[in-house]
Amino acid sequence: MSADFVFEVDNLEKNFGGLAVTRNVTLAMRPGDRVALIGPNGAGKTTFVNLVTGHLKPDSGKVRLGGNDVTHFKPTQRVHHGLVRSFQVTRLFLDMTPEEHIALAILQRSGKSGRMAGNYISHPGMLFEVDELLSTLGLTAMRHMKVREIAYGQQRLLEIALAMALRPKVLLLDEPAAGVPQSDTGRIEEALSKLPGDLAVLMIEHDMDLVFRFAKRVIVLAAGEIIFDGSPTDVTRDPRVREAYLGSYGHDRNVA
Amino acid sequence: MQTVFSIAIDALAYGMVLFVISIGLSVTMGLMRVVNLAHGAFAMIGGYIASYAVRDLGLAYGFAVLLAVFATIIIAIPVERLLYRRIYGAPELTQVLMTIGITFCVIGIANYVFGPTLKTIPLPEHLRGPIDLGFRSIAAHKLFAIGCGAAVALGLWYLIERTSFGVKLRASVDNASMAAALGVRTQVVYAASFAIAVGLAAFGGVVGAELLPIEPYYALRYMVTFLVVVSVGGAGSIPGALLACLLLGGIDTTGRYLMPEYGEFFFYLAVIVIVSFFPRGLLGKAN
Amino acid sequence: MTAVNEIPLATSAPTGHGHLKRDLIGLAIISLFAVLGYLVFPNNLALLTRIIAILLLVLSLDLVTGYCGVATLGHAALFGSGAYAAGIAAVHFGITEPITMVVIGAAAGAVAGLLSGAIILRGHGLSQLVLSIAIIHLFHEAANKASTYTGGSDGLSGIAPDAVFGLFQFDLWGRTAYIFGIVLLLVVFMLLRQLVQSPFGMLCRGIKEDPVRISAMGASVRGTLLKMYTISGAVAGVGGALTAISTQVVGLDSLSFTMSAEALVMLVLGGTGSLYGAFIGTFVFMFFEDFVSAANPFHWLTLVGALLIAVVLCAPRGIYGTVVERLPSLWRRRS
Amino acid sequence: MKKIIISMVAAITMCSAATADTIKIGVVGPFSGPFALQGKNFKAGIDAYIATHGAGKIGDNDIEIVYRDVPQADPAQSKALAQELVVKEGVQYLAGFYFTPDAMAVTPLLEQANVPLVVMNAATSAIITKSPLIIRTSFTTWQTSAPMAKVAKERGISKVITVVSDYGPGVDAENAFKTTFGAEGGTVVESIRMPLATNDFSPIMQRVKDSGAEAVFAFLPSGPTTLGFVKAYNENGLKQAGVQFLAPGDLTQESDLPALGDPAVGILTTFHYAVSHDSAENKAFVQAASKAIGNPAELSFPSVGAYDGMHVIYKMIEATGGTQDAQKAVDAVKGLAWESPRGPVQIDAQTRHITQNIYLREVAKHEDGTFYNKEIKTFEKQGDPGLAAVK
Repeated sequence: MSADFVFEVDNLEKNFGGLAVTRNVTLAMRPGDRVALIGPNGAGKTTFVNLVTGHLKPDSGKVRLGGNDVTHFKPTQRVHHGLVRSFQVTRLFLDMTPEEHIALAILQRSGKSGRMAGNYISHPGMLFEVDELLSTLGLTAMRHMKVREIAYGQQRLLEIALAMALRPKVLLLDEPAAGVPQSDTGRIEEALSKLPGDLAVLMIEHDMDLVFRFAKRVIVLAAGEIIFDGSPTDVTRDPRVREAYLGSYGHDRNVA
Repeated sequence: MQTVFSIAIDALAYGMVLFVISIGLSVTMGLMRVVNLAHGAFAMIGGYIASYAVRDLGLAYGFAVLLAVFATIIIAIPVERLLYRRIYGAPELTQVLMTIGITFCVIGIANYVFGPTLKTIPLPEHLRGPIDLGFRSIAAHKLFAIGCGAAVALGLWYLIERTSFGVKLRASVDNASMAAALGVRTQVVYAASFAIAVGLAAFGGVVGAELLPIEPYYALRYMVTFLVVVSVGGAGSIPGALLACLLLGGIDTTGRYLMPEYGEFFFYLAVIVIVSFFPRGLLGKAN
Repeated sequence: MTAVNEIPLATSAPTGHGHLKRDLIGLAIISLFAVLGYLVFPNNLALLTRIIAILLLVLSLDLVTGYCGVATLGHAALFGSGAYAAGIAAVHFGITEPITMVVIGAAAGAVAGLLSGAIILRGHGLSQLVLSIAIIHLFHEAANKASTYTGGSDGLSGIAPDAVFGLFQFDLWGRTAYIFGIVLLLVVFMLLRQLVQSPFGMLCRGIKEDPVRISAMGASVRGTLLKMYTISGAVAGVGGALTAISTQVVGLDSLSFTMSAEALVMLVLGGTGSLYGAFIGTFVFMFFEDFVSAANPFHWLTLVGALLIAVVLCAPRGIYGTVVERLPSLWRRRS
Repeated sequence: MKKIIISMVAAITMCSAATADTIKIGVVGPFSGPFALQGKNFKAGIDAYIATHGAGKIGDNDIEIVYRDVPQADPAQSKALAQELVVKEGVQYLAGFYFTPDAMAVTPLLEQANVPLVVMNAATSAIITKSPLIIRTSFTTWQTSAPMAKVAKERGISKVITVVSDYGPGVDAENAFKTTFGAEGGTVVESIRMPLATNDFSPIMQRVKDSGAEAVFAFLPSGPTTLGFVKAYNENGLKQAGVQFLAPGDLTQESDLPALGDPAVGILTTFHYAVSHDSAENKAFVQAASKAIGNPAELSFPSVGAYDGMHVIYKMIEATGGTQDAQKAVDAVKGLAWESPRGPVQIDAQTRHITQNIYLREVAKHEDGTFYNKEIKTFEKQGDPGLAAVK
């Protein structure tokens, strides 16, 4: 509502059959925010992401980007309005090179991906921007290799680079470090720290160490509801959060 | 009213014949994930063997059917080992290329061995001629085909849902490496289900020969029909295939009665509508 | 990680210039073969022209199947629409200028592509195949029904194209038709090379590999594929128009499932996803068919079947695809 | 430009013909594929003629047949092959052609190539009008269908339903019957056109039953669908109900009869040729053709079209002495009459189509259990009434 919020979610509701999977979720982010969204398994994080990106239709509630109501927009239109996501499992084009990936994203951003003539290399400023992004993420050495030939950690970096090439205003990072060997997580974190300062980032993550180092604010989702929204230092002390996590672990243990 | 009943009976009979011939393809496509365009070729082989057995060897119809089924399976075993095993899990286009190649070969060989003329499978006395249903008469062999369809549907359902072989088959399909780790010999399971599919094709070829006569181009002529029927039903789903056959049989028969000159339009428009709304087929499972 | 450093940067960066060079080489090779064909088979030009027309169909199929991953057994619908449009324009509307006929064919093919694309793209995998089969049968029936315009099963005859530029009459040896076809092919090939290397071509390859990622980048998957289908239709339509012009007759077979299936077989035979694969597949299949059917017309089907099986067993990625795969060093140097 | 090319062609081909002592005849037909049987019959008819007429020699000239395969109706392929036959093989005569579109595709070539075309099967009336260099030795669907309307009338049938496959020849048959039957004062109560790819004919038979017609006039392409149609006619009780089955003879071609079997007995057809035709010429022909085809059960009507086609070509070669002059060759056989295995025939000087007897036949069973078309009535010297319908 306030003009300086770049991303707002108002009273979002979603039911599958009779089951409420998203209940009255409200949150807002400003440019430069670093927010982590956490929650136990089955808390409804995936559903929430799908509602925000537009792959699911909410039963009620609103999603706004930069003050515009995008609730009824298609996923691709939301991307045009500055909402970009990354994937938990890399989704890349195995037979294309990192350079081509970035170039495609840049072309898409600038509305030139439908051009049927010429080559991306000949576009003015293109190679410069590609160089910059690849070197920021340390991918320069493998720019001409096929993605299927490079290591998974580097694929994760490329995933981030791809998102950045789209110059989003709001970035949804879905477990950016998932599946990456411990030795490589440092490089992911480094990449995250280099994200533009005015970008609002919402990161969904399980790795609490990463959450604490990255986020200035933590939101906890449990059973489809936001049960906590505050600073990382407070989150472990919150009784509802403790109950949501430990309660479920306790329950699991009983079953086992 | 009488006409409606009459059309309904025709539709049922046609649908069931389609079912008996196509269900084997549903097994290969749904459970083994092979787009087997050579299905009709195996049905045709069955038909030729039965025809030869009845006309030239003078065997009784029942024996000829059994002989056709088993001989076709025996012919198919080396084909499975040498050719099909190479395309399990391959891209659809590769499977299409291979199975079209097999079809071409079978057609060429059939043409060479049996000649280009039509081959009939003489029916036993009690299946010949019409049976009076009161309001109309119907060919006895059509009733026989309806019965065969019902028996095949029940038998397959029992095999897949109720026997340990069915459990192993479904496990192998869902996750081959996991099933293998649990001690299921997946190669054997695949070979066995391929044999069942081929046997069903041969059986269907023989039972359906009154409607779809046996000649060398049988394998190509009806290929599309089989593929369409199975896809509309949902590959791998027996009730789905049954439903699709009855539905498409009904649409086809009614269309040909009401507006025969637009018969093809009805059939294929129905296919487009159904597949658009049910991309996995009527009762197909999500992968 | 270490492996990464071992692969040297010797793989020179592809530049716009390098692409152009490769295209010119491709163009030169095709022209060379065209001249060779003319000199070596001066009495088979009609057949060679027919191969060019089919090649245009296979190239068009490669655009949607090879570059976008859409499986279809109904691509002759686009080809036949082009052929009939050019033929009907000539017979019923007196438009007999060959280049105009090609343009009409391309336009009709594009419309047919848009139409069938809109339906086929509703499905995935197997359901795509089935939808495409249904479409080709509907097109075929429609042409059969509209016999006033299409001649129905008797075929549309009486197409009498003018001389090209008013100078080059279509002659008995098929020389004009052959050169006309070669020029069309070269133009189409050049345009398609541009297309597949353009940003749009890259987008299509992306869709083939992962449509979800493409839509997450904000591009419309359906819209892009529809565009490609329309372009593909125009290419197939040019092929159809070439048939109508060079043979002066159009039959229902040009809208048949058989022709669609043969085109797919030729493409997979050569190798999907590269224009050269389409070339090789078409030539190998057509020559094999012509050679074997002339040697023994009574039993050639068996041999064609055996060829297909052999290709699947020995060259699973198609002839061109497998050669490229087996000669990685050569390929690296060239790309 | 065009004239120059024509004269060039003429010059080249003429001097090649003058020196060559081998005369080539290009035959296009379905030698593989679903219609391979008909192509086989072409070859059998041609071989039979050559074997019984000088073993491949006319005077000093050797005769060579060059076969080209068009498995299914495919006019573009047909034209490309015909072109190849003319320019590469240097054939002086084109012959064969099972399907109408394939023949139509070739007609624009003839004048330029200076080559006559002898149609050995394709049965649409209009073909012959497309070029003055075409001669047809087979039949047209109009020619064989129209007499059936007279038969129906004679037998006291006044209400008929027509059922045809929905493609060119089917529509021809329907029009031929309707026109003639109407002129005879009968009524066609309903006309059904069904798709070529029809497997189950029960709904069609239901329509026939509902129409209240006394007879059904049917046309389907010879082959697998015929079998289903005849079976459906029996099984749906139309035979018992006394609905007479009428058709042109394509439906009961001899090679399909063993498969059709008992259900076909009693079907009335009109056609130009039955393998069982009783004459010395036919006995000699059947003997030679059976030997050529291998399996006598595969012998069918296209063989006689091919046999007589060869007769015409031989006469043309004799008339031109082996030089290539298409117009002279065609002129030489206009009005040619001879005794064919099918009976007395003549090439009509006006239309260049064959005038012949059309026979009414009934499917009957021999004592040894085989089936044949028994000729029971003759309509003498029938031309092609279909040409009147061609504008």
